[in-house]
Amino acid sequence: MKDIREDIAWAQINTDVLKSLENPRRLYWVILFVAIAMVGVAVGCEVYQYNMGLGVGNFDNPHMWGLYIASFIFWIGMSHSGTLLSAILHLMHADWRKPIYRFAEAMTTFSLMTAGLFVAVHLGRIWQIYFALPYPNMRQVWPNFQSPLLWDAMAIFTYLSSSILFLYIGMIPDLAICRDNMHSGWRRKLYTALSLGWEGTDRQWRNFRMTYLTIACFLIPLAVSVHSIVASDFGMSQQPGWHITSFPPYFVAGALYSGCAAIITLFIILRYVFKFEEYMTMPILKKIVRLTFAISMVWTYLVWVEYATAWFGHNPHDQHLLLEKATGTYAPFWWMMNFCASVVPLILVFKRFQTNIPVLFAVSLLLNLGMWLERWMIVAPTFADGYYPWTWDHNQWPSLVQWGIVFGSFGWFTMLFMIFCKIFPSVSMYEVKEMVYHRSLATKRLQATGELAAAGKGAH
Amino acid sequence: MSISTLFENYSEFRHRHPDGDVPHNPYKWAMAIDLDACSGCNACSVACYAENNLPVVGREKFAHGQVMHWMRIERYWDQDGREFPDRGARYLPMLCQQCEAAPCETVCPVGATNHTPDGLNSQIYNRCIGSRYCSSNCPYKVRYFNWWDYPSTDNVWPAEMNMQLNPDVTVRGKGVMEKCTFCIQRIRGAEIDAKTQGRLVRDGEIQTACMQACPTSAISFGNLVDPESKVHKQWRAQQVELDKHEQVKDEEPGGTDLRGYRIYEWLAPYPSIMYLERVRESEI
Amino acid sequence: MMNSDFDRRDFLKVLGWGGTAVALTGCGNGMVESGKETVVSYVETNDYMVPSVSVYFNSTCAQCDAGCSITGRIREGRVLKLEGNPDSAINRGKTCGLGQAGVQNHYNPDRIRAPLLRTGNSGEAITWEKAYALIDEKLKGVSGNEVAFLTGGMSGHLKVLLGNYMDSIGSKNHFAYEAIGPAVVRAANKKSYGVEMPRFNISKARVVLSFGADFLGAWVSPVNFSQQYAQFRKGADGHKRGVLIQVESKMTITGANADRWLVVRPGTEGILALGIINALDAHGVNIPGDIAAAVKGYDKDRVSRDTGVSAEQIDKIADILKERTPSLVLAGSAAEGYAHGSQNAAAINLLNQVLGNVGKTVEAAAVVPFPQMAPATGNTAALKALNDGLSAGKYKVLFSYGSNPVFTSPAAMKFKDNMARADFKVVFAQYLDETALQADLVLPLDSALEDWGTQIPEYMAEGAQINILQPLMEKLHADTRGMGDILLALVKQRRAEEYKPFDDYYGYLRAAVLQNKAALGGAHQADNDIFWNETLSKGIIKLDGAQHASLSVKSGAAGLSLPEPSAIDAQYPLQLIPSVNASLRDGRNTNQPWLQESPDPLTTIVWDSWMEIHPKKAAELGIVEGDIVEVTSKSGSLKVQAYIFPGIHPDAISIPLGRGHEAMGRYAKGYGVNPFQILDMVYDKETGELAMHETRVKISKTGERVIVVKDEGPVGGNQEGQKIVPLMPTDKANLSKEI
Amino acid sequence: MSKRHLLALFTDFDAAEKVVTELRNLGIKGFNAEKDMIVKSPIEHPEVEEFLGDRPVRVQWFTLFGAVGVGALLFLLVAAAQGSFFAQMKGGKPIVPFPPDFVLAYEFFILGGVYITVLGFLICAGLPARRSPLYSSKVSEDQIGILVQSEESASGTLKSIFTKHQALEIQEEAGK
Repeated sequence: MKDIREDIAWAQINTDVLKSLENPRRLYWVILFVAIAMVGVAVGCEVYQYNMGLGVGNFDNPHMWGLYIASFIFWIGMSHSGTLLSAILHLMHADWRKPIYRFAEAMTTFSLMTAGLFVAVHLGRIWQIYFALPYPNMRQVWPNFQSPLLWDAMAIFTYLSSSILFLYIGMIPDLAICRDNMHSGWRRKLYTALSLGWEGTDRQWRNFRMTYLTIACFLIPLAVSVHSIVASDFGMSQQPGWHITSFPPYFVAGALYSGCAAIITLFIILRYVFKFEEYMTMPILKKIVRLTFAISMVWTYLVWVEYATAWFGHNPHDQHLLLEKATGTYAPFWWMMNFCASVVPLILVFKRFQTNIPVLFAVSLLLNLGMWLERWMIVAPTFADGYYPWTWDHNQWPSLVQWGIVFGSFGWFTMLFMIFCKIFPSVSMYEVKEMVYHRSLATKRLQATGELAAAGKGAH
Repeated sequence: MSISTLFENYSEFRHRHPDGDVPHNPYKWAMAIDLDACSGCNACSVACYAENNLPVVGREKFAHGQVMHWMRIERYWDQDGREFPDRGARYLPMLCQQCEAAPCETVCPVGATNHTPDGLNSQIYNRCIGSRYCSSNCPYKVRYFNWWDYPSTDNVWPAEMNMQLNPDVTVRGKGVMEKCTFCIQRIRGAEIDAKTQGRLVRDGEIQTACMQACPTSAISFGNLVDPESKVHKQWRAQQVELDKHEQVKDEEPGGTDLRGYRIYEWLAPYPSIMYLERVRESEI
Repeated sequence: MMNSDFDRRDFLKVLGWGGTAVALTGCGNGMVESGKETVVSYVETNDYMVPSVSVYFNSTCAQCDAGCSITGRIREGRVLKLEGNPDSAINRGKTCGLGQAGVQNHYNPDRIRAPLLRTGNSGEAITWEKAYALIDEKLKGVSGNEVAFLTGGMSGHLKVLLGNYMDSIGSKNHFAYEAIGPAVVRAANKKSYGVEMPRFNISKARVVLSFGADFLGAWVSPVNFSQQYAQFRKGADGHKRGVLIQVESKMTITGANADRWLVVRPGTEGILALGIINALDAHGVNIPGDIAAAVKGYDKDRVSRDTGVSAEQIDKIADILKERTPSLVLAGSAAEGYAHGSQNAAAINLLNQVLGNVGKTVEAAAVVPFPQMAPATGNTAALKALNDGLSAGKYKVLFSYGSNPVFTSPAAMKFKDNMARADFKVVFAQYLDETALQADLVLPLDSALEDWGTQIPEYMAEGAQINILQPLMEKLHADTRGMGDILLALVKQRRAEEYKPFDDYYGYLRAAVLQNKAALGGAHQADNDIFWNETLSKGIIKLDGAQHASLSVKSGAAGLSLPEPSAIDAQYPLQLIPSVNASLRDGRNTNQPWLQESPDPLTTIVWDSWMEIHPKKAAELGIVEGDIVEVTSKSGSLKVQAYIFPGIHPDAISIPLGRGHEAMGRYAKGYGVNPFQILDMVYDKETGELAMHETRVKISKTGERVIVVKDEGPVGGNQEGQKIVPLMPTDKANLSKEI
Repeated sequence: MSKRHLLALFTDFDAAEKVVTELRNLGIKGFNAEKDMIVKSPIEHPEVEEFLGDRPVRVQWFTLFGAVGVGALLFLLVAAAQGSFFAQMKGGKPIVPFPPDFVLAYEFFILGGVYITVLGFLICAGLPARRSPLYSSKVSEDQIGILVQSEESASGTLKSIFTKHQALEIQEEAGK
């Protein structure tokens, strides 16, 4: 099982990565066009819904929220691992992060953008969405800062913009590389502009290091707060099944979980589409897989804490709701959710599967399915079996319009991601260089102590 | 904005609703509904349709649970496993409880639903963006959302029918939340009259549409602050206190012999509607 | 309220133009008589017509025959809402849902806009002149007794005018028809009390024992009874809270409010009544000898065997009736709907006599001292007579007003076909309903909110009163006419000179009222105009001095013979109970969407018909909610969704009346089924009334299943152990401190 | 007196280190090693600072100000908005409810921190900057560049030192 070669030429790294920006393979186009088609579906549904009203989604009283909110939480969650992992691992100097953090952060940014769309799509009067912004106006009407939804908006805005900055700052040296290697066309102009005249001087590097470190430090509490706030959309309400103390950590764990699963999926896709076997190596994959497994167990624990709270807490409404989930209309999905998210990951304990690409691909998809269902199972059953028995409703089923938009959102995400990978280096070149450099130094020290047979020629 | 107004407002509205030391003044609108008198005839509900421009959604949308009745009559059976319901049914007119600490108010992102100084839970249609968080958080599920654009839907208000629409009440378009307002158009009308005549609203001056129609006069509505009002007397006679979520009388050993109660009092939304329990003759 | 003396007609014109202006801007339909449009701008309206300020006028609700007085709220010339008129002794400012929907009858988009003449299968719009001329011409050829006039219940000056018209054409064939009127009970009351419709003092009673009288729902005068009921529950003048016992085979809304709801085998109400008398005798209540003798056979065991009511229950009832007086016993539509309905009613009334309620809780009602205006109550016997006549070809010309026999008569009666035998059929209608579709000439009527008239309710609450109908706004459609105006025009064809002074029905009415000013309590008022305007502004003429009819109690159980409960018919094992829904009644109001969407109080079903069946029976037949079942009687069959309903006798099923229209309008057509169609033609032995409950049916699953459209949730009427509607037994409750 | 600019490229950090230390120790006249010497490298490398002598980083002060200042400012703004604009009375809650405002302040704190830090970075690192004429794309690939600025007189010695240490390439340009 081979890892990145320590003696790989730095120039080689540049050329390899820059190749991923050149003319795409057919596979790339296929993926891109499928994605765009999916987006088309969603846009169609949304236009229809916009004109007719949300009734076309087959909402009703009490089923006020549906797949939109469920998917919103899903995408927010998806966004987490990216930045969080990148930041945490950066602080811990885990060098295996370096080849993969770039696309992980891109994933964060784009899934956040997708999540934002769901908030808009969900609204009854999307054209009035700006009412939720704190803009000064003659009537002196301001949004209600007590509403968790508003905290959401604030947190997501902060998270999105910070993630983009983090991604961008970390990319500047690479953009300089691109600038130096592209000698014509709009790309050159783009890179020249974006690289801000970076020359890798000592002064730039010094401040760069400090800045990058600081933002990383900020991002960790931020990421945690974002999903706790999403959790408080539910936790702050009085409804059975939502009003649960363990929700914030539970949501954060779920977020990391689905994020890691998504990283595995994308890791595998990129590895093939852009031929990154050299950099996205098995040892790295193995590390992510183990991390994912660990988090899956944390999540499993927390979900059982939730059930336990509902069951042993003396609130008959919560108990009833739990029973309904397990036996009622939603039972199939609820059980599938528990299976996908708690049982499936057990496969990952077997060493031979930790590097078995096909298995991992399937598993990662199942995990994400499970996590999407989990979000749905948080939202829908509470509406079906709230406090008031007269308005219980077990017959409501999301219409094709809702499903269409959810379906399309995956296309939207893929589209953005694929376009990103063609314009920006999805593997961080300068950090891979650092990685191999430091590793080779380490080896050299060993050689110096003469314990190791002479091999490798120093820095390069 | 100035710092002084900031502090004035802060101290003025610092109290939590409901609050003993800072009561509503001069008005706190409330209801008492006698379930022993209520016969479940639906007159109140239809009257509400007439007064408040409620759309008739038709069979299909009703089947989808998109009905808009602000006032719904619920029919419950005794659950003692008898072959026949030989004690009859139990009827409950359910409408917005105009909670003092309304769960719906705090969660609205744009502040489209607020607490008015006279103790109502107001809904501002043209501020609402339709996030539906309020309804999600309502324990009684008495908020109704405009899933469709009813004014432009066939056979909701076709020509001529639209001439019946009450000019004092907005016709709601798609995408906004709505609910019982305690017939706020009537309340405001009376309050303004009273103000111009330099007096307070008299008890019985305001009748909500449901109360006015009710053939058994099961519904009474009035100002809870006014010690002379019927509602105030009823609440006091039943020892139900607005700002408690556990009534003293309920602690009495062997339970109370008073009928007054509020639904989901223990959730502490402090509803403004007191119901009087249904009574059944024990000798027959 | 306005008493000032300006000319109402002008006022209404102005009002009307205002309304027109709104209408034109509002919905853009030209409702103004062509050539007369003068749209008055709001800046120059009359003083008493201020934009955005409401004015109120009193009139009378015509949604049913109870005669509640209403106050209409009018703004910008449009009537917006109807409230009860507090001055009326009948409804005291209250209304029912049905009454609230009156505005939807008025603004209904499916109203007929112009006279329609049938040419082949299509109708062509013609002018009124042409229509009148046509009627005149058609009547020329035929003799008076070849003309038949079918109406619903009628009263007031309209009835007088109709009488005169019938005289003028020398016809005696006026048939007053009500599909679901309490005709048998009327007859029975006449026998037992000497009056058809006495006053029932529910509020004074301490126990009400009702045999299928749905007095909170659709029986006689529900709004009045509901108010009395509230009093009765509160325990008027120092009494304890009143006790309501309801005896019936299918739970009505009244049954749903009873302290004790007793399910009896269909048709055995009378037996139970006699059983109770017997039990009272046993409990030492003093019973006249002949009655005691007559009920001797009805001992507890037999009665409880026949009726299914347990013996101890009968004892309990006897007890409570004995100790809590006065009580009130009511015989309602459920008891009367059988071949032996008269006996049932008689037996039940007998209970009132035995308990000495007559004169206390059953009182004589005040009567209006104008017999020719007194209500002509309808019945089904009249329809039968008409139908026989038609099938025998006796009638060449048929007028129909205020009823819809093609919809409300049993299909077995073949009324539709027999109607076709008449050469010329004129139908006065607001909608193209099933009957109107069979007509040769359809004459569009004003709505009750546009028309003039007087009405005398059959059930008089306290003092006698004459109700005034007056327009609450200008006509909505230029080419509709009030029934009064039409009759006047018709009668003028015959007796022109006699009716010359009255250029319209309004004039006739005004003259007629002023003629009897003194008798109508206007003696003090010299000025006719003032008196007239006062009368209109009140909307009610109260006749304080009016006589009360005297009750003549014919006690004794003579000729009281109740049949044994009929044995189970193997082929048609179930009894069909066509239930009367408080808001839809016999189907004349079905095209009002508020009523379609207001859930049935017991099943919460909307916009559709259903078959109620007891859980036990359903389990037996493997029927679950939403199953489409075929209900077959000897006379026909229909398919309807099943609803599992505990409040019904296991050997009976129930389908509500009023739905299942094939015409009438967008809100009525195609919703539900019409159980009238499958009723067997069984008649009450004494009165010859159609016995509505005598139809026996069999049911079979079709295999289809639908989701029942209803308001209740998946757990139905279950509170899931929460304190939502708790129940407090009287021995726990302390009602004394209540306000 | 005009200045001269020299850029020399070296294979790796070790080579660069030798050159830098030498230049600093020699103390050539007309050349200030502390001010006139810039090292350009393809990767971020702490050792560079060590042999280059410590040069201060001030980004963290921006961070401090941003986090605390912006956080506090926005918190006050929200509180003021609730208290002194259109009063939204929420049943059961005071008009300026602190728990929610603290949640928001938490986000503002981070928001301000990140934004101002980035601003600080641009200022401290002097970005965006015009590219200096002496630049080789090799630097962004795998070579270490040393850019010096000196008097005419000193340039000779500097060049000789570079060549002595096997500079792969030496670019020079006459300053204005």
